[in-house]
Amino acid sequence: MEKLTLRRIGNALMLHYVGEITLEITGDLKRLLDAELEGDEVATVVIDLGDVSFMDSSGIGFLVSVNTRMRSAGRAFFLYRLSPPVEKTLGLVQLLQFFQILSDEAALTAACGK
Amino acid sequence: MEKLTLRRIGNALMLHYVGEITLEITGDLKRLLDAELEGDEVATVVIDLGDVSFMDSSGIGFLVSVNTRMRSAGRAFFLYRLSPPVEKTLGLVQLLQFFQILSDEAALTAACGK
Amino acid sequence: MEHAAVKKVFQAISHPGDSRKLAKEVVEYLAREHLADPDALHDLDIILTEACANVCRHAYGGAPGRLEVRLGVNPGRWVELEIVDWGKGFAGDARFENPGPDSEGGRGLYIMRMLSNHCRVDRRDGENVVFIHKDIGATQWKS
Amino acid sequence: MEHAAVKKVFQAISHPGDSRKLAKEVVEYLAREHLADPDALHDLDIILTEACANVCRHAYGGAPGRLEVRLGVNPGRWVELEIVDWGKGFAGDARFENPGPDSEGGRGLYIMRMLSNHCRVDRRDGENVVFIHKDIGATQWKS
Ligand SMILES: Nc1ncnc2c1ncn2[C@@H]1O[C@H](COP(=O)(O)OP(=O)(O)O)[C@@H](O)[C@H]1O
Ligand SMILES: Nc1ncnc2c1ncn2[C@@H]1O[C@H](COP(=O)(O)OP(=O)(O)O)[C@@H](O)[C@H]1O
Repeated sequence: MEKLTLRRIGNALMLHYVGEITLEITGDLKRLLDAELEGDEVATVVIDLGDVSFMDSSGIGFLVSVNTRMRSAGRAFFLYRLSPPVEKTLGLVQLLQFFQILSDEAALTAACGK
Repeated sequence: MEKLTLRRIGNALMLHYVGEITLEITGDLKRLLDAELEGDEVATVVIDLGDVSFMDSSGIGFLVSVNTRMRSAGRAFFLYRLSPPVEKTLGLVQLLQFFQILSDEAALTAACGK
Repeated sequence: MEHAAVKKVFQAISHPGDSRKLAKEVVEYLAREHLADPDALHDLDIILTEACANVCRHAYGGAPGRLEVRLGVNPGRWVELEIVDWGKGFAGDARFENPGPDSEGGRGLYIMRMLSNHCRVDRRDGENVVFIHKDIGATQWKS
Repeated sequence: MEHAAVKKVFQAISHPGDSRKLAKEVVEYLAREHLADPDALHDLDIILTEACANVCRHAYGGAPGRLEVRLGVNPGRWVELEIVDWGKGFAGDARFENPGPDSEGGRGLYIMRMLSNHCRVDRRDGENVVFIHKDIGATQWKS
């Protein structure tokens, strides 16, 4: 873990991570997000990937698991800002169309319902 | 929850919270920290209270519980930067001497073992 | 609250977030209409937050329930607060002492007592009342 | 690795952190000695990280164990990698296909195949080997 910031904006939870997302930390991230989602009424999760310097397939697995969890509960899940290495990894496995990606701050603000 | 940042510095986990620490979020904070401490080898926890605008007795309870947990596992727990309202609340219940408080960045750096 | 020139009642349901909101609402009213001193306001904020959190956690066995704050103000002299619930009521054991440093809880009533001049818990006609009287120096009021 | 002018072996124990570190060590060596192009280096970084993570997760039933990377370089032409463990070995079912978008895992071998020209898994003499051959254009090398 390098630096993780969780921020609440209305009913949205915004997760921002600075560093590499690999096997080393995906377990931690899953546990933290589970803890946070259990706590109260989070309607939307946004993960900011703009400062992720490297991501492997366990990072992809983490994103897919959050997506599944949120969708099956009728909630929203978005990615925000993809760093070039993240974009490359997601592109390789053809998931750039699968996730909902917020392209700019206006889209972010709209998604957070403010 | 307003804004929580978790940062790893060596074996130390630094928790920084911006906002009020009251009953509304102490449950969340406990769960998040439990999740993080379970994950791997955190030898030291530092909680930065410099941007806490208000703290009630459930916040005190949270700090005491982290202290007990870390101490009983032979690990270190420090507070860093007390905002005036936090200092007042901890002073009221005579806990300013009880916790180990890092007074400046040099002390913080030393506590994080770097 | 015999001599209060101003009386006002605030109500909420005791969810964790709403309890804190109710405390803030009362403090904001006081800041707007009566009190200038930030320390006095902060003291009242803590007292109210502790008392409302107690209703949230203890009065209705953890479930949400009715929560009321009755405010009395004698401008230039004092503020009185009654934090009221209709739940199970205080057991005989309401302690106003500071527990040991390792204790995770049990500091709420102690804090309310420390920040006020009188602090009392009562049960009357099905209402559980935490009564607070706080004298506030003449210079701490709005002019 | 018949024609490799440069051969080098890197070793670690397959903890999650150490597996990633081993991948980085190999990539840093290549960046220092051979390759200039950041995209080629990033591709090799992902390949190595995926293969080393697999050893960490699958080879020894989740427990740590020996992990080795054998590097062959034919400067100006290609890089070859063998990621080796001494664990339980690949079952017959090693898939190199991209799983459905909802699948949480199963993308590692697919990624390795996509980023290389040849990718193969072998078991020989108790060693489980992921073999990678990656051609690298003449302009992507250090001059
Ligand atoms: N509104 C209430 N209704 C019933 N019991 C209460 C109420 N407020 C407080 N109490 C009782 O008084 C005890 C002491 O309260 P307090 O000093 O605030 O500490 P804590 O709430 O942390 O235990 C509580 O544990 C609870 O048993
Ligand atoms: N080093 C290894 N030893 C044994 N089995 C392996 C090894 N690497 C991969 N495997 C097997 O191949 C499967 C596919 O691997 P991969 O495509 O990387 O996806 P994932 O590891 O996410 O399942 C794994 O689930 C595992 O059963």
